[in-house]
Amino acid sequence: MTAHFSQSATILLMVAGLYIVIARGNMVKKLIGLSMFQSSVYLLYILPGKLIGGTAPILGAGYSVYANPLPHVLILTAIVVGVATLALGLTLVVRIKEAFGTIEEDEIAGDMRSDGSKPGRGRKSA
Amino acid sequence: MIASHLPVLLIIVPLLGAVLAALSRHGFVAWLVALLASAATMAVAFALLWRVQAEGLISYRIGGWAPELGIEYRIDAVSAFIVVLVSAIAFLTMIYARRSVLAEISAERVAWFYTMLLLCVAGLLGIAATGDAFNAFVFLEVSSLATYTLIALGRDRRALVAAYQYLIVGTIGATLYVIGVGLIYLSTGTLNIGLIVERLASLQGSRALTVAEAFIVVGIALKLALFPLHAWLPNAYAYAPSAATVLLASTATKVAVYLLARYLFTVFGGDIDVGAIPISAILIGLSVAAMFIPSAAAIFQNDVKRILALSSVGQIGYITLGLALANQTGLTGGLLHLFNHALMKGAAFMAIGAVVYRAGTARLDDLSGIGRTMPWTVAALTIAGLALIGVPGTSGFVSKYYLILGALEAGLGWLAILIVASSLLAVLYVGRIVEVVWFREPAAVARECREAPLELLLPMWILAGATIWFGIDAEWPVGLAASAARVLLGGAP
Amino acid sequence: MTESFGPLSPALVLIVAGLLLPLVRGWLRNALFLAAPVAALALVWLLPLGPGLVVDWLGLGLVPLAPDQLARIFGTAFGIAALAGALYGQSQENVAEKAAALIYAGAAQGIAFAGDLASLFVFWEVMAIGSTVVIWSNGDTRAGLRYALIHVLGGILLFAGIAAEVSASGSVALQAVRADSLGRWLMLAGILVNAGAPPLSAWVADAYPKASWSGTVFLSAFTTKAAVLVLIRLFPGEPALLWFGLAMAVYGMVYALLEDDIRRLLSYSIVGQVGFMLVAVGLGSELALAAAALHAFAHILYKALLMMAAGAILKATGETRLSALGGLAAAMPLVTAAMLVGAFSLAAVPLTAGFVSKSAIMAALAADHAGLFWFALTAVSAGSFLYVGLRLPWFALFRPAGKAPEPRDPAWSMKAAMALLCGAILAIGCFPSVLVPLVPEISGVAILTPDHVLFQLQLLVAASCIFVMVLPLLRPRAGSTLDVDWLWRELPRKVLPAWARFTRPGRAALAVLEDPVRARLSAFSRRFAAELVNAANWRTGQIAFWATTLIAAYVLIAAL
Amino acid sequence: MERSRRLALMALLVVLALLVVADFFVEDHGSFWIDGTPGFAAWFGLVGAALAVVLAQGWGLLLRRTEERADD
Repeated sequence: MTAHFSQSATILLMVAGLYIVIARGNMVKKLIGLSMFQSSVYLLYILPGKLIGGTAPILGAGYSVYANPLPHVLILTAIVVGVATLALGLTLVVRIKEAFGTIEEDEIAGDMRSDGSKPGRGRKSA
Repeated sequence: MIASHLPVLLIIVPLLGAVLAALSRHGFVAWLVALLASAATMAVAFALLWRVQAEGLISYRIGGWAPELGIEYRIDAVSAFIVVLVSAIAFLTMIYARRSVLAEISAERVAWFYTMLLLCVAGLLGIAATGDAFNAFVFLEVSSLATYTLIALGRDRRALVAAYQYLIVGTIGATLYVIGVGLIYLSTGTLNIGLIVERLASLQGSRALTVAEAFIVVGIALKLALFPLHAWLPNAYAYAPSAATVLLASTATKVAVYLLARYLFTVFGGDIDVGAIPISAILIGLSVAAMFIPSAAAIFQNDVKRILALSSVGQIGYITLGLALANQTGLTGGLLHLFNHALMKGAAFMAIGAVVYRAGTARLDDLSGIGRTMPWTVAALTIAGLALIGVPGTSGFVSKYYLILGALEAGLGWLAILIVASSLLAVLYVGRIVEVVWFREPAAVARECREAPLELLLPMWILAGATIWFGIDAEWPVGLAASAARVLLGGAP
Repeated sequence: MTESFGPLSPALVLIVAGLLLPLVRGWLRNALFLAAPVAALALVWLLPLGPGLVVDWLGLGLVPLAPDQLARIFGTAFGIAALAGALYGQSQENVAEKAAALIYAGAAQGIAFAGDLASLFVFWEVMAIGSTVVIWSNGDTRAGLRYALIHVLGGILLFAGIAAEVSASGSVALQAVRADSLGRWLMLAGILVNAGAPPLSAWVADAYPKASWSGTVFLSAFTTKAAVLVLIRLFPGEPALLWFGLAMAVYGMVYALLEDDIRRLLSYSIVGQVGFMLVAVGLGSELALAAAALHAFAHILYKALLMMAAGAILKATGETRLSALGGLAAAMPLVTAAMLVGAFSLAAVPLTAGFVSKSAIMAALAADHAGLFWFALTAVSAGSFLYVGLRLPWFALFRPAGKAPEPRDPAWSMKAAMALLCGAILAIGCFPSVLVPLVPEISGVAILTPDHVLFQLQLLVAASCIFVMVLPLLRPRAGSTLDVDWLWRELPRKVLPAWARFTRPGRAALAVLEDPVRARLSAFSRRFAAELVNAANWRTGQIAFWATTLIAAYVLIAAL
Repeated sequence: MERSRRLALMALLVVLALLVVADFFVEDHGSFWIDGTPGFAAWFGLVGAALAVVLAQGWGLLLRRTEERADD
């Protein structure tokens, strides 16, 4: 268990985040779950780059063992993407709250259904 | 000099256009910038296609870094095919967008709309052009973030929910993809697709690789709305602004299909069953389900945009079926349908957008007899509908013909019959639309309408005309699709 | 010479004219409506016979225009029908119907001239679309949709058959074959659907009377006869056709004898007459095939004429039910004459076109010693005279009862069209030798010989005796006769409630036993139905759940 | 049977009889063993038409209904 501690943490974050997205109806909670899910990816990339006894990736004499810098760069990008997604998602939730008066997906579902299907029976909505 | 930088120009031009459009803050200026940028992008794309056809694979190293460290753009017959399709549709969308957007989006947001449209195009082109797995993820997210915004700009408040839903689902999809890429990176130590292919050869049977494939395939399947992961799509397309719907329906899922094809064929090898997993069997099953179930649901809808959106899910089924068949003819059919479907759905959504522009509604009940007052618009919609059915003389027939040949070639006669039988459903949902708009007595809404303005009709009829043209003279798209299929199956570009 | 006409086929002329028709207005529209069939008919004769031009399309050698003798026979018949129909329909206001009618006629020409399976299929589908729009434009949606679905089904069967045939033989050539493999059976089935063969013959009488007074004229001419043409090309001498044909002949006669509505009666009689043609195709000798083509030719003329007369009655009285009509002869003498010529031709009265073609079929049957079919079809002929030559004119035109409408002459164009067809039918009937250049095979057939004429007259007079004898039995009654289409038009409506009633006691018993399971199942099915109507209005979590499930399944399978 | 109908029937039967008589004076070219005999078409027509009526009436008794089709 301890040997694969980092992997276990990664998987735990991944599964917990996904579970929140699936099970929670509250839109903000969903976004939090989504963020956790994304964080697991950061761990997945960065952890294997760390070498025991390695240093920061500085070019210079005497340093032969150093952490791989590439994952850090990649994950910086991924974090930016994640933050942007979260920001956009929260903005949308604010607008949804304004438009529907709620951020519970179940309560909005009825409104999404309107206008459906059977010709002539659709009901107008905003 | 410029010629050697074409691959990167493909992305820089729309990106730069997006910045300019955002800075302009003025609707018309932003539109002009978007139009010029997309025209230039299209020119670049055609130049690339021409060079690829002449010289084969084009490799471009960003900043001159070696592929091990930097990002490489690789344009081969497959990417060129997609790039040309996306940029051409984007250009037509820009022509279409001006009037449509003025009617649907409040003035102060118009500039942002074009910014997002260009960002979306840049992202989509980037996915097709890049040869770097992680870079593809970044572009995927660039286009997705722009798409969420575009959808949320729709007039209906339900557009917000549709955008939110797509944001969650799209992010999960992209994250699953990047997890898969991470696993590959851990196994091979590189993100360059060319190098991955080289190094994977020695890693056959690795369990990490199998899991990576699972994550990548499912992640992309979410983005391309493969049944049963399609549920975000209908509402997103139905409530987005018309111009955005045109672009998304014609290009977004298509680029995701490209990405899937890249991984299935180029990365994981021509034999798409890896390990014990019968990917092709799963994909065929899901494709067939997509051909039938969402198409059946489309029959019961009352909003024309939703009918067309659900039909898109069905049509994607034909495309993925082509991938799953994994033989030259079937794959050609799939890619050809990708191309043809972009044209016909573009025309259909442009037509219904024009109807919304004049009539203010896309509800079928309200559109009785609108063919009398908007004959050209509704005629384009009808042509697109006939192509969706696969009527001979339209492009839809040619692609279905190749798919059927592919299925027969693979020895799956029953599949060939299912392909044809699923057209029955298209007959029903297209027939319902055609019957209402042409043969019913005009309702109040229809009587007050006039024909759509030329700016909307022109791009719509270019696409509708192409649908007919490529149904009769199919040489060019078939040639493109066939050479792309050859490249995917491991042949020379 | 073919090259000099290039792609200018009769089909193309008509289809392009049909597409252009909505764009022009006023007298120009009517002129185009009339000029296109004339041009097409002229092209049918100007195109020199011979192998057509091969067009390479995606590696298939297509021959969209291959004029041969058979194409010329059917092209002429289709051309005359289109011309007469266009003349007749001049006063029709509905432009959608007119445009669709031209496209429909063009597709029929395309089928006649198609030199390969692929072009044949293309025109086949265009024909289905054109005819559907003709029906639709009169406003009956449900009937139009039923018609469309039947033809899509036929198209699918044909397409599947062609695909199998092409993948087996690697060529799209049109060649005579036997139904000896699955693919060929599928092809045959697809064609038979269009021919109105059982079990799917009900669509003819269901759909055709739903078209407008002018639309039915076009419908009566093309679809079924085009199917006959394709059968002649693909399945000459196919034994199964003999039995299909006989069944259709009997079916058409029985249903026509019972039918009340004139246009439905005539639709049933289409099936019956196509049955005669199918028997001849099934025989397969050179004479029989020529006779089938000739009968199709004659049938197109007289059935169009009958439909015109029926349309004129419909237009004048708003009614086509025999039980509500009567005594029209005095009010509409011209229509009466037209109906009699058409009816007598159908019944093969000497000096009409129908007599020539039916004599040819009978001669072919005799030459092949197909005694059973000869006697059966002779009896059916007598029965056919009963419904079309006696029952129809008597109850609609001559019997004193019924509401006699104001004498209202049909428009000049309608009269001209009927006169044109009457003239053609009588001319062919009086001078059968004019057909010899078109159908050389019939030169040896005895037609207007004394014994033959006498034979036919005896048959007809004998049938008349029976008619007078059992007249009350044949009195038209309002109503309908059950047909196979009951299966998809009414059965579902009846079975569902009955099934619910039938299973109620069982369900109650089961409910006690396995209530929770059943409740969950029914909840599932209800949710599934709602899902379809409300498709894709899923919660976000559901989609995420499905994605997770897919990955899990995938990884699980991989781990095993 | 009302009078006019009876008269018509008589007339038709007379015509039929005359036709049968005429049949004896022309040369018949029968193709099967019976159809060349004089008067064959007359009796075969009677039987055939009667059979057709019987068949149609029987079929009508079974499947003819007085109401119009549900959605006609």
